[in-house]
Amino acid sequence: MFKKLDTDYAGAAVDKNASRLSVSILVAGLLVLLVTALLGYDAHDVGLEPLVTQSIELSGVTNPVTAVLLNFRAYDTLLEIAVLLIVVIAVLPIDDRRTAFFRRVAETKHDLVLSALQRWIAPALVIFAGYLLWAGAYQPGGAFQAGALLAGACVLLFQGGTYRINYTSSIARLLLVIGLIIFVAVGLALIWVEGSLLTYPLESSSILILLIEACATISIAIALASLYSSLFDTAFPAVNMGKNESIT
Amino acid sequence: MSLTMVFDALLILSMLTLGWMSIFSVSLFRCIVFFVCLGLLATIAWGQLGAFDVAIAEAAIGAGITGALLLAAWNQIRPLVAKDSDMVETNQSVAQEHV
Amino acid sequence: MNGLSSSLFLPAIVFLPLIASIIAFLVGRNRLQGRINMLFALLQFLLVILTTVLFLSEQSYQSSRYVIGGWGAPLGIDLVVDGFSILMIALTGLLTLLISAYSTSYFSEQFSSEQKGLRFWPLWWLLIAGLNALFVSGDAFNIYVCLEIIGLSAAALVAIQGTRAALEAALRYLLVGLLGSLFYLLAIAILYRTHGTLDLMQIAASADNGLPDKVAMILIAIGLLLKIALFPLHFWLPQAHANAPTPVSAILSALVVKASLYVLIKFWFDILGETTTFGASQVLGALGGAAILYGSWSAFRATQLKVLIAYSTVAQLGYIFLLFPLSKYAVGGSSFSGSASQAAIYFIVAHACAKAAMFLSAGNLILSQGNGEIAQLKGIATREPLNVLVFAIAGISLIGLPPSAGFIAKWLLLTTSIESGQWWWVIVVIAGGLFGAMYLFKVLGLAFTSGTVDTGQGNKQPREHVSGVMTAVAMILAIITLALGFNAEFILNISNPIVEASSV
Amino acid sequence: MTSELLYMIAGLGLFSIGLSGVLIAGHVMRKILALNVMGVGIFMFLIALARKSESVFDPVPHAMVLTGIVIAVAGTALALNLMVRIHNIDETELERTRQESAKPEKIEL
Repeated sequence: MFKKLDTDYAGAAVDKNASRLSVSILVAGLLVLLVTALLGYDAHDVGLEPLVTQSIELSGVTNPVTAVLLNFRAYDTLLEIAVLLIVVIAVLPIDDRRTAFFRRVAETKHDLVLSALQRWIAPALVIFAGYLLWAGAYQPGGAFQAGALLAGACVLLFQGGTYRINYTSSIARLLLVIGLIIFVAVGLALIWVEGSLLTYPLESSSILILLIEACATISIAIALASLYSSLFDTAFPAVNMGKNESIT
Repeated sequence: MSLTMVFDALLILSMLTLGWMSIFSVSLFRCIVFFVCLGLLATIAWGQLGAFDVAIAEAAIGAGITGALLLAAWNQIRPLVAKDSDMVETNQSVAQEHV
Repeated sequence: MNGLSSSLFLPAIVFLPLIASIIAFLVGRNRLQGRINMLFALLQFLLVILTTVLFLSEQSYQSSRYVIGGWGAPLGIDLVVDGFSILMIALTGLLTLLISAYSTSYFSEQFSSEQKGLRFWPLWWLLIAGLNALFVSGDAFNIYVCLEIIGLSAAALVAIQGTRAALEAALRYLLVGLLGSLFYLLAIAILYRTHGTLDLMQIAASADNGLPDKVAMILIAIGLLLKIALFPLHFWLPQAHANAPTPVSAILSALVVKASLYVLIKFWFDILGETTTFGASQVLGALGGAAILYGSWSAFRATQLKVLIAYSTVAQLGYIFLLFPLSKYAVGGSSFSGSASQAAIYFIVAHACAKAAMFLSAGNLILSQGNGEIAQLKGIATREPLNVLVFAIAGISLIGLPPSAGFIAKWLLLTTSIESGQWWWVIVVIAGGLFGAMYLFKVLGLAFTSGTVDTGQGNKQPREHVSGVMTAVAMILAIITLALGFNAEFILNISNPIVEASSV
Repeated sequence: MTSELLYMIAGLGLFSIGLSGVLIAGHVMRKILALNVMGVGIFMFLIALARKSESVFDPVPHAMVLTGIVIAVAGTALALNLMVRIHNIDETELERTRQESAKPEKIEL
């Protein structure tokens, strides 16, 4: 099953060595077990919904999902941003802080569709991302959605190769971790102020949540965009590192 | 059986089919396309279930960014030219273009 | 809770490595990098020592809680620490300090791997943060996030070498880890549906012997056994542990597999203890027994030094799984207490120290020899006497010969299996010891043989001089292994109340 | 049978489809896709159980799914990156052996 990892592009859809019969029997058995456990037993009647509704006034935001993500269970969200950072560190090329963060590469072929997309869609995406971030406090939206949209705008802008971001420059590094830094700093500062980790004071909780969300949005956007360009850009050293090593 | 139930059932059936096809389709490219479609249907399903926050995230991250990542990786691993003899030359010319 | 409480330090244990990783990521290439990381390792160690001492001085050995955000259990996330987790935290703190010291030398310019060090340090600290966060977590979903941090950073660390073998091992490790986490996540979803809470204590309080809880336990067991690499699911481990850089191999074998084991033990005995039965535990025990025999045999047949040690980890994990059949299963549910759990805890500590020592000394031998072929080690004892000595001490502990920590751990296992009347495990344990002796003496025998194999080729290879720090760290770990064996009563006295306290 | 229950069963179905995909699919990319399908199945289960009635939603599973989506994309990105790097090493290796096998022919000519 995992003994040999198949990387042959033209290979068969199904691994020849895997036993289809035993796998389908096993999976079907598991599915029957799961469905029986689901149908025969009732769910907990309310879950945590009443508790959230009860405490939402103290959370500083009115969107319950944002309240759970950035106040009640903010610790999970903090660790989740760390997960994103792990992948970025693993994927980024080693070090290249001499080239500037943002630079213009020589003019390439002019693509009408692409430039139209860049001109019209990308700014709209940026504005919509800002709206989602701002509106996340009281309606669906928030840092992750906004970050993903912003990353989409980044990808679109740098698709043509006219402009390029150097994701390993010092500025990019700072932007990549700014979300985590602010999150950790606010969390630890609140031990000092309120006596407990990530306990927001009632009067300033909404502004602190917005601050954390804004920084997280930037980090998530840059992180997702760098993950994309690590795969897309053939000039990106991380992908080509293997090539160089095997040649030398 | 109400109309929404019929809609739900159709949505679920097509999602299960797309789930299957996004793994076992003949070509990898089709797999990716089907997976992005699955993500878009999932967005509708989450909206249907009242999870609008998740629906936006699914559309942006689940279908959008994941789809872009998958396509970019596919672009890297697909064979450039089917003919074996031409392959070396094409590779070199492609490499020159990028340099 | 008045006065200074150990729970005050729980958030710091998680946040200090996080800050260290941020700084390591921002600083990048710098002369001071090694010193900064050593400073953080020392700070981390002091913090852990302080927490442990405070916990032990609280006499009651009761689990203490830290409430994040002031919300309290069902709504917010609580950090919980009990005897077992404080032991794991202390072990993590100790190994972090020693292996960090080793890594500053390993990733220095001397061995031309400074470039890799730039990627190593942030990932290393994130891995440590994930481990610590897992050990203090009291929330089922938080454990999922921690498992992902550990899985992703471990896979990324394995890939650091950049060779094809390392990349493939890392990819396989990553896919297996993701699969295991998904099983765990589905189990959490089912538990949340039935109990309406994510807090472990509250799940434990309302858990019964119903089908949903049983299914959740099965899913958790499958997912975590994949990550622990119990015998039929061990296929990914040898390559991943053998192809990683030496410090990473050490931490993977010593702690990362144990982290998943920690979660499994928590669920099996404490949280979903009502669902587990004697029959199911016999299955796990049988798999453990098979792992001992198969792992030892594969280790004996290995031709690469690191692959041998990795297979030895597969075998040693099998011993710890004898915990499951040897524990007492009452009608009201099983509990993590008594002599079986004491043996398991002792085994975890002993194996962590011995295996880390063994991997580090093996890494030194490989650096000195130029490659990892076992056959090339002939006569290396004359050139690297200290490292061979460390290897031998670690080997003695793994075989279970006196005086070593491994001996006491095995002795506890043997007496427990005789006490509980399950004599068949005695045979497995003794046979495993014999197999272990076979593969370790194969290496040691070669190392002490005088003269070198095909001298002409051997001299041509560039031999790097192993730095003093790297040998010293391995030596310290070996001494700790021996000390744990000599001071058995001391450790047992400490671990006894710990075991009592960790049972609910 | 309520539609939430229908969605939950479908979620378990997607989980099973993804699981069989992980176990028997050939190419690594198919395995990565299969893991993502498993994830979508679990998310569907969680979101369906979060709907307690027509207008009452439990936000905690929603937050869990949001966290899960981000973790899934992170894992996918790392796996794809490793896959592409392995592929590139293989490609260079293949090219080199081809060039090496081409050289002797020229000498013979």
